[in-house]
Amino acid sequence: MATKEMRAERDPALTDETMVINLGPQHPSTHGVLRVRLTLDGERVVKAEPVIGYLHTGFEKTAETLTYQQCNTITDRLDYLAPMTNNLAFVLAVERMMDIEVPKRAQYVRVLFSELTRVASHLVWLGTHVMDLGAMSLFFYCMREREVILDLIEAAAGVRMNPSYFRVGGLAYDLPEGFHEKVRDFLKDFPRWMTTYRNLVDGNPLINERLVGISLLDRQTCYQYGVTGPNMRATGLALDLRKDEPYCYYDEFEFAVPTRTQCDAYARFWVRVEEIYESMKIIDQVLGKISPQGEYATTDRKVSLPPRDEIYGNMEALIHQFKLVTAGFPVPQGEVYQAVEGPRGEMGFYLVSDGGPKPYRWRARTPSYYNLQTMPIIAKDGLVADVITAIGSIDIMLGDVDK
Amino acid sequence: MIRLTIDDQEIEVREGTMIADAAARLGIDIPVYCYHEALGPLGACRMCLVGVEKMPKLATACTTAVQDGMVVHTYGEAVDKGRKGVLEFLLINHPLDCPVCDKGGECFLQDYTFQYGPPKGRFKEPKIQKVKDGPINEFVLIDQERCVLCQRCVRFMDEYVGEPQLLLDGRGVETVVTTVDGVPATSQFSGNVIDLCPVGALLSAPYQHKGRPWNIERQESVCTMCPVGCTTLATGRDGHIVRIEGRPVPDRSWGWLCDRGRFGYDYATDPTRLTISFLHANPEAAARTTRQVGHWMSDVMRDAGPDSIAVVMGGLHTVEEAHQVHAFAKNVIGTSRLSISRDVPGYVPRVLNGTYADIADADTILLVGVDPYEAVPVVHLKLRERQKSKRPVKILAVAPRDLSRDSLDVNTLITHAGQEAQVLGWALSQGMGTHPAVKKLAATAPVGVADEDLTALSEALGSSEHLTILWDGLQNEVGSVLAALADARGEKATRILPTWGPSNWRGFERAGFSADFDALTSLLEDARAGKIQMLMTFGADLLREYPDERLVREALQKVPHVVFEGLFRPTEPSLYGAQLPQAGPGEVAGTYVNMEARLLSATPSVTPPGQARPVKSYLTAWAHALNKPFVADDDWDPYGDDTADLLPFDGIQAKVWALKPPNLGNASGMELVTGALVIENGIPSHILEPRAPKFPGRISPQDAEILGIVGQGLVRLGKDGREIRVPVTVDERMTPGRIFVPLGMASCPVNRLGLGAVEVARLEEVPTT
Amino acid sequence: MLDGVKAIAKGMATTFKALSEPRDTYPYPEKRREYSPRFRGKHMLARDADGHELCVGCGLCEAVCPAHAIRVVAAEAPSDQPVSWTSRYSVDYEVDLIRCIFCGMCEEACPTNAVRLTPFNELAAYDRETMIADKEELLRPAIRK
Amino acid sequence: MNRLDTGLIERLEEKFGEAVKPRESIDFTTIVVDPEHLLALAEFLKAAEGYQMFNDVLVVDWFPSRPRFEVVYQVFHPEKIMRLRFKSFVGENQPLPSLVGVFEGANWPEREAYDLFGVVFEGHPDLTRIYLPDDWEGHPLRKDYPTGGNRID
Amino acid sequence: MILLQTIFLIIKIVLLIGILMGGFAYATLLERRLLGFFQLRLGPNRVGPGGLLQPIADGLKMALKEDLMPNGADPFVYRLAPVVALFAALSVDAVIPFGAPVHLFGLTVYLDIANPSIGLLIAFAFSSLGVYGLVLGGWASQNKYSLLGGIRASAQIISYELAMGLAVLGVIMTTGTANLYDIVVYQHHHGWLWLPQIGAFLIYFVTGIAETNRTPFDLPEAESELVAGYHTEYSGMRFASYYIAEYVNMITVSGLAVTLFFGGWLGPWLPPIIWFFIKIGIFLFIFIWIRATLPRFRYDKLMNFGWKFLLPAALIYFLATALFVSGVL
Repeated sequence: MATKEMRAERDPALTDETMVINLGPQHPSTHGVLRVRLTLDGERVVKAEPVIGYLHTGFEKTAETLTYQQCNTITDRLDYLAPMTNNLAFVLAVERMMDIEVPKRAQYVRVLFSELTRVASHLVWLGTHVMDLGAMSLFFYCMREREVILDLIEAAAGVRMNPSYFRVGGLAYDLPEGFHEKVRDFLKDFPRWMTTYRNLVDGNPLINERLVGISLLDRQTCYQYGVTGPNMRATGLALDLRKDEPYCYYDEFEFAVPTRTQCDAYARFWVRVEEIYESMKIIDQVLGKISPQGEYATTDRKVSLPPRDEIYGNMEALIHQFKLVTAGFPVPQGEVYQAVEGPRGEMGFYLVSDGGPKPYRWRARTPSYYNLQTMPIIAKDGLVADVITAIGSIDIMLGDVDK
Repeated sequence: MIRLTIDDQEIEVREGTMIADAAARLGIDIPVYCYHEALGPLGACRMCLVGVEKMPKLATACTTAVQDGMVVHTYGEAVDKGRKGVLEFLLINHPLDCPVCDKGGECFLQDYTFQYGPPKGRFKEPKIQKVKDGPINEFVLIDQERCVLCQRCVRFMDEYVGEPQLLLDGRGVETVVTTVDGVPATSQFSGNVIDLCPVGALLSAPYQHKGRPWNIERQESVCTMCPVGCTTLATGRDGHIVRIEGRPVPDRSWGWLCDRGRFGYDYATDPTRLTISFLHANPEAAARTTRQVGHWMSDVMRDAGPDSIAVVMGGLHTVEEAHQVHAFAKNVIGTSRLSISRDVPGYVPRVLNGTYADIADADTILLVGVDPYEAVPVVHLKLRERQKSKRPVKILAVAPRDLSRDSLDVNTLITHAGQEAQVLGWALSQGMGTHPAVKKLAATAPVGVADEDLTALSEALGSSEHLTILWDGLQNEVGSVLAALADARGEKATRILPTWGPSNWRGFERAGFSADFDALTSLLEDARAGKIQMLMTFGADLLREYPDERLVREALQKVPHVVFEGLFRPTEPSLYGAQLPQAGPGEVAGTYVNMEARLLSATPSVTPPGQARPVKSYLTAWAHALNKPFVADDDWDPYGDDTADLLPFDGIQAKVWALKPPNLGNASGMELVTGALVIENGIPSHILEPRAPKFPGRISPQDAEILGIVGQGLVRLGKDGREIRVPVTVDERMTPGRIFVPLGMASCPVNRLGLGAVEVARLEEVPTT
Repeated sequence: MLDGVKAIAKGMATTFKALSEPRDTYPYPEKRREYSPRFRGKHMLARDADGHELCVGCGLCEAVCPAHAIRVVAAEAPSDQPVSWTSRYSVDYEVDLIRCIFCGMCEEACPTNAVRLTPFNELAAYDRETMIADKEELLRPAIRK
Repeated sequence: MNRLDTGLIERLEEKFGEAVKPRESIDFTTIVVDPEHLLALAEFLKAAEGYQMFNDVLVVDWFPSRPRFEVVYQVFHPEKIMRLRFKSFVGENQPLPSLVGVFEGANWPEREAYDLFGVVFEGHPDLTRIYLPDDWEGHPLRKDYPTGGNRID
Repeated sequence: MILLQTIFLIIKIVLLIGILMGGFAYATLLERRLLGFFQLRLGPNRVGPGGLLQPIADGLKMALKEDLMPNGADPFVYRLAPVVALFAALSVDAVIPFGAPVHLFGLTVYLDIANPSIGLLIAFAFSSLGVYGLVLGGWASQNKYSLLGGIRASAQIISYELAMGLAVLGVIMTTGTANLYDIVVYQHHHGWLWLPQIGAFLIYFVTGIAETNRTPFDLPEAESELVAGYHTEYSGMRFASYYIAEYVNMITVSGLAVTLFFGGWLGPWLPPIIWFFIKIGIFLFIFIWIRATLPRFRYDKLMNFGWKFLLPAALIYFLATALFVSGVL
C-alpha cells in the first residue's frame, strides 16, 4: 500500500493501476455461464461483480402457461444437480394449497430420493470444487458414485437428470423391483469411496492452504443476504429446514445438522462432506420404513391419473384421464410459500393461484441466487485463485441462479 | 321482486326467474345440459339438482321458479350425491369415445364429470349401440351414442327457428335424436345445433378431426358475409381457419349464426383466391408488381397530375385500412377522386339509425324489398323471436315478391319491381299528406295495388309507435320516402336498418371517405370520358357489384392503368393492369361495421396466404416509389374518443325530393326482380357448395307453364341486346309475370340488364351444373 | 510439515491404488450400459396384434407435452382400409426430438397405450429436419431417418 | 409447521396503526402495508422483532386490476424459526422504497422485479436489468407482455 | 574424418529430434492413458490398437487447424514466442548423453550432440531461455489471461531456477565436473548420486516440476483460473509448439535428473540407451502421477514455497555438501 500512496503523490492519475478482467461467461470453473467482472490490482481482487442472466430462460413465465403437473418438469431444470428437491418443494407447495393427503409411503420415498439427490449433488460439488483447485482425479471418483445414484434415479424415474419423479399427489410411479437391494448395495459400497475421497483431501496441505481462511462469509452477511444451506451452517448456525420446518415426516428421522464456525471455504467444505454422511444415515432409516411395493400416490382421481386398466374400460376414468392431462386440476385461489432444504440451501416456491389449472404466479426462491449475491464480499481482497475457490465453495448452480 | 338465498348469498330477482338464472347472476355455477336461456326451461337432463330447504327432494334449478325466502344450496352431500348419480346414469351407455370425439376438451359432459362426477363408474354391462357419425345434413354429424337427450337441438330447430327438422325418436334407452323421415335438414340455421349440443353428439362435419382445444387458436372475430355482423370465434390451426363458432354477447346476441357464416370460412383457401400479384394477368411478373404500380403512379402524377388517379374502396377492408388508403390518397397522391364501391344512398344516413334492439322494441316492422331469411338470416331469427314474444307485432313488407314463409308471418304488399317508392310514397300521402316533407314527394297513385292494402299500410305507418324498417337499398327513391316518413312521423320512433352489404362503408365515413351516392357514378363517367389515367380499386370487383355493368366495362376499358386489389380474381382479369392479393377478414386485425353502424373488432387468427399483405404494406411501398413520406397512422382508432361502439351520423342531412314515376317497361316481357342472397354473395366456398342453389332464378308456376318449364329449367333474359342465362326453378310464392334472379351471381350477372322488364325465353338445353 | 507430507503420500497412494480398480467407463459402441426398463428414450407408436395402429390421433399427448414437441393431425380413417383400430387415426404425428424433454407425460397420457418411450436413445443427427421424427419413423422404433 | 408469532400483529398495529393490515394466509403471518410505511416496517421488523434474515422479494402482477403490482417481501426469524410475509400494492408508475438499506440481499431481487415487471425501487444503488440485456424492451413477466412469438423451425 | 564426424553429427541431430518428437508424442499418449487409468477411465484407445496412433491423429489435427491471431496482438512477437519456447526446449537436450559411447567405423561416437565441459551450465542456460517463450507469448496475445499467465511464468521460473541451480551445484561439487558425460562416468565408479545427494535430488525434482509448469506448479496455465494462461489464444501448430516444448521440457528435466542422480544410461543387462529411456519413463510416470493427485498451489503460496523454503533448503544442503566434499564433515 505504501508504494501506491507514494505513486499517488507523484501522479494522482496513476493510482488506478487496476485491470478489469471478465471471468466468464465461458470459463472452465464458473460452473456454467456465470460472468464475474473482476477488478484486479495485480492478482489481488479489488472488486468482484457477478453478472448473471446468461442462462435466463424465463422459467417463471413458461410456468404460467403450463399446468401444475407440467410445471414439475421445469423445476427439474432449475438446480439440475438436485432435481428431486426442486420437485419436492414444488409439489409440496401445490399439495399444501390444495390440502391433499399424500400417502405416508410416498412421503418416505420422497425423503429417500431427496437425500440421494443431495448426496449426488454434494458429490458433484466435491469433485468440481477440488478440480477447480487443480486436483483432477477426485472428480472422476465422485462421478463414479454419482453415477450409481443416477442409476438408482433412472431405475425409479426413467431418466437420470430431469426425473420429474415427484408429482402432485405422490410419485409418478412406484419403486421398481429390487430397488431396496440396489440402495443397500450403494450404502454398503459408498463409505469405502467416502474414505477414498477423504484420503485425497484430508490434511492435504495444498488443499488446506487453498481453503483455510479463504472467502469469509460471516453470519451477519448470511442474514443480510438470505444465504442458506451449508454456507450458512458454516457460520455455526444450525438451521436446517428438515429439522426446523419438517416436511415429509423428516422429524421421524435421526440425523445431525453439521456445523462449523470458521465461516471460511474450509468450513463449508467440511459441512458438506459431513452432510453426505448424515444423508446416508437418513437413507438407511428410510429403507427400514418403506415396503418395496405399495401405495405411491393419492387415490384422489381429481388429482392423480386413474390406473391404466381403468382407462380402457371405464367412462368416468377415461374422462378423468382426459381432463387431467389436457386441462389439469384446478387449484384453489390463494398463495403459498413452501421451502425445503435443498443441497444448496432453502429451495422454496411461492405460488399464487387464481383458481385455475395453471399457476398465476410461479416464483422459485432458488438458493444459489441469494448465495451468489455475496460474491463481491467473499471474493474481495483475495487472489484470482481465491475467486475460483469462492465460486466453488458457495456451490452455485447457474440453472438455479438464472432461472 | 323476490328475495332468496343461494349458498348464503342473498339476491333479489324478478318473479318467475328460475333458480339457475338467479344463481348465474350471483356467479354460482350450476351444471346443466338442457337449459338454455333462449329456449326456456325443460328439466330433461336432471343435472342441475340443487337442495332447497323445506323441499323433501332435490329440485332442478332450471325449472324451479324462485319463491320468496327460498334457501338454496348448490353444494352439500345430498347435492353431490344427486349429481354423481345423474352423471353415472348419463355415462352408462356413453361410448368410450373421448379420444376420438371432436368435442373432447370442450365437452360439458367431461367438465361436469370431472367436477362433480364419480371417479369410477360401477356399470360393466355392454353399452347400447346406436348410429355413429350419421349425417343431419352436409354440415352436421350426429353420434347418437354420445347424446344425453337434452333436446336442445330439437327445441332450437322446432321452437326457435321454426323449421322442425329434428325430432326425438324411440322410447327409453332407444331414444335418439334424428331427422324427420331421414331427410337431411335444410334449414340454414342447422349449424347452431353444434354450438348448442353440450356433448359430442352433434358435430361439425367440415371440422371433423381438424383440431383440439389445445392446438388451435381461437380468436374473437366478426362475420363479414352479410351486414348483420355476427360476432364469432374463429378457430385457426396451422395457418388456416378451420372453424367458426358463434360468440354470444351479453344483452346483444345469442351467438346464432347462419350456415353461410359458420361454414363459409374456406374462402381463404379457395382456388380462386388471389395469393400472388400479377401484371397484366401475367404470373411471371409477380415479383415486381407492387413496384410497377408505384412507377405507373409516379408517371401518371408527373404527366397528368394527381387528380387523374382515382381510388375506389371496397367493403371487405377494415375501417383502419380504409383510413390508411384515404390518408395515402389525400396526402401522398393528392387526388380528390375517392369513392366507396357500393352505391351508397348518400342522402339517407341521417335516418339509418336502427339497431337490433329496435327489432325487439318495435310494434311495427316494415320490410322494404328485403327478404331477411335470404339476405340477412340472423335478422330473420330476431324477427321470429320478436314475433313469438308476448307483445303483439305487425310485420309488413313492401316488395315485388311474397316474403312470408312458414317460420315468419309477413303481410306482404306485392308491388311491381321498382315500384316500392311509389307505393310507400302514396301510402304516406294518404295518411300524412299534409306534412311538407310528404308533400315534397309528390307521390302519384301506383297501379296494380289494391286500395285497401294501401290504406292498411298507410294506417300501420301512421299509427305505429315504434316503427322499424329494413331496407334492401336497391331503389334509391325509397330513401327519399323513408326520409319523408321519418320526418312526418315526428317524435314517434322511426328506425331504419340498411340490409345491403358489405356495410363497412359506414365505417369508411369515419375513416374519411364521403358517403356520397353520386361519387362513384361520376367517377366512372369521368373514366369513360377519358379523364382518369389510373384507377385503383381496393377490395371491390366493380364489374360484379356496380348496378350498371356497361358503365363499368366502358370505364375500365378507357383507363390506361387499372389496379385491382382484392381477395379473389376479378370477374374479367384482362381489364386490369395489375392484380394484388388482399389480406382478408380473419387475417388482419381491425374493425368492421355492421348494419347497426356498430363497430366490431376482429382479431386475426391466421396469417394471410402467399403474397397477400395488409394494405399498409402496399401503400408504404408505393410511397417509397414516389419518394414521399407516408406514415400509416397506426394509432388511429375508429372508436374515437367516445367509448360507444355505435357510429353517430350527424354530418349528413336527410334529403327528400319528388319521386319520378317508375318505369315499368313494356308489358310484353317479364319483370326482373332481384334481391340479395347471402349464399351467393360472391365469396366462394367449397364447403357450402351443396347448399348453393343450382337453379337460383325463380318463376311462378303459371309462368313456368307458359314457358314450358317443369320443375327446373334454363331461361335466357334479354334487354337492349344484352342477355344473361339463368337456371330457374318454380317457386309457388312468386307472382306471375315476375322472374327473380339473385344479385351479384357471377354466372348470371343481373347488373348487366338492370331492373325492369326483360324478355324471357326458355332454352332447351339444361345446364349441366 | 510431516503431516502434510503424510497426507500427500496418502493421496498419492490413493490414486495409485485406483490403477487396479475396475474401469468405470465403457468402450461405448462395442459395449453399452444397460438401461432400466423404465428408461425414457425415443418415442414409438405401437400397433395392436392385427397390425393396426393404436394411435387414434386424440392429441392428448400433444396437450400434455410441456415442451410442445408433439404435433398430431387427425383424420377420418378410410373405411375400406382401416389404419387404426377405430374410425379416427393420426395422419401426421411428429415428435420434435429437439424440443422433447423426455418427461414421459405423453406415455402417461395416451388413452390407447399407443405412444411409448423406448430405451433407444441414440438421437444425434446432423440437421434439425432429421430430429423431427415423423409418423413413419415412429412406427418403426429405434430407426433413424 | 405453521408457527405464528403471537402478538406480533398487535405490536405492529400499535406502532403503525392503520398502515398495516393482517391478511389471511394458509402458510404464515402475512401483512399488507402501505408503501409509505414499507421501509419503516422493514426496519422495525429487523431491529425490534428479530426478523433479521432476508428471504425474498417478488412481484405478482394483477393486471388489469389496480393497483396492478403486489410486491411481496419475505423475512425469516432465525431464532424463533418463523417466517413473515409483508406486501405492498403499487401501481404501474408508482415507485416503492428500496429495502437494500435494510436487507442488502434485496439488491438482486429488486433488480429482478424491475427487470421482469418494471417495478421501480427508489434508493436502489444500481437499478438496472439483471437477467435481460439492457436494451430489452418491455417487462416479460407482466401479464400483458405478448407471448408466443415466432416459431423457429 | 571430419566429414565422417559431421555426418555422424547430422545423423545424431536428426535422430535426437526424431526421438524427442516421438518421445513427446508418446509422452502425451502416455499421459492421457495414464491419467485415464488413475481416474478409472480408459483414456484414448480408439485410434489404432490401444490408441497407439492417437498422437498421429493429434498431430494431423494440430497441423490442419486454423492458425488464429487475436486482433491487436503483436504479430511478430506472437509468432516468435512459440518458436523460442520450442527452440529452447530442444536445445537443452543437445548436451545430455543418451548412452554409453559406441564405436563405429573406428570412431568413438558419443551419444550426445555436443559434449562441452560446461554441459550442465549450457543446459541450464537454454532451459532458462524457455521462459521467454512463455512471457512473450503471454504478452503478445493481447489477452489478460495470457498476460497473467506470462507474468506468473516469469516470476515462477526465476524463483525456482535459483533453488534448482543450487541443488545441482552439489552434484558438480561432488563429481568435480560440469560435463554431463563425466558425471555419469563418475557415477559409474562411485555409485549413483541420488542417495548421497538425496536432498539435492528432491529439491531438483520439485523445482523441475515447477520449471516445466506441471501440476501442482502449473500456474502459468492454470486451466481453472486463467483458462489456459499464456497460450489461451494460440491454436494450430503454434499451440502445438508450446505443447511440444512442455513435453520436451519434461523429458529434459527427467533426462537431467537421470543423468545427474540416477546414473544416466548405467544399468545391468540391457543396452545403456534402453536404460536411459526406462529411467526417463519412470520419471514421466511420476510426473503424471503427481498431476493426477495433487491440486494446484496458489500463486502467493508458490512464491513463498520457492523463496522461503526451497531456496534456504537448497542453500543449506549446498553448504552441507560443500562441507562434506571439502572434508570438513
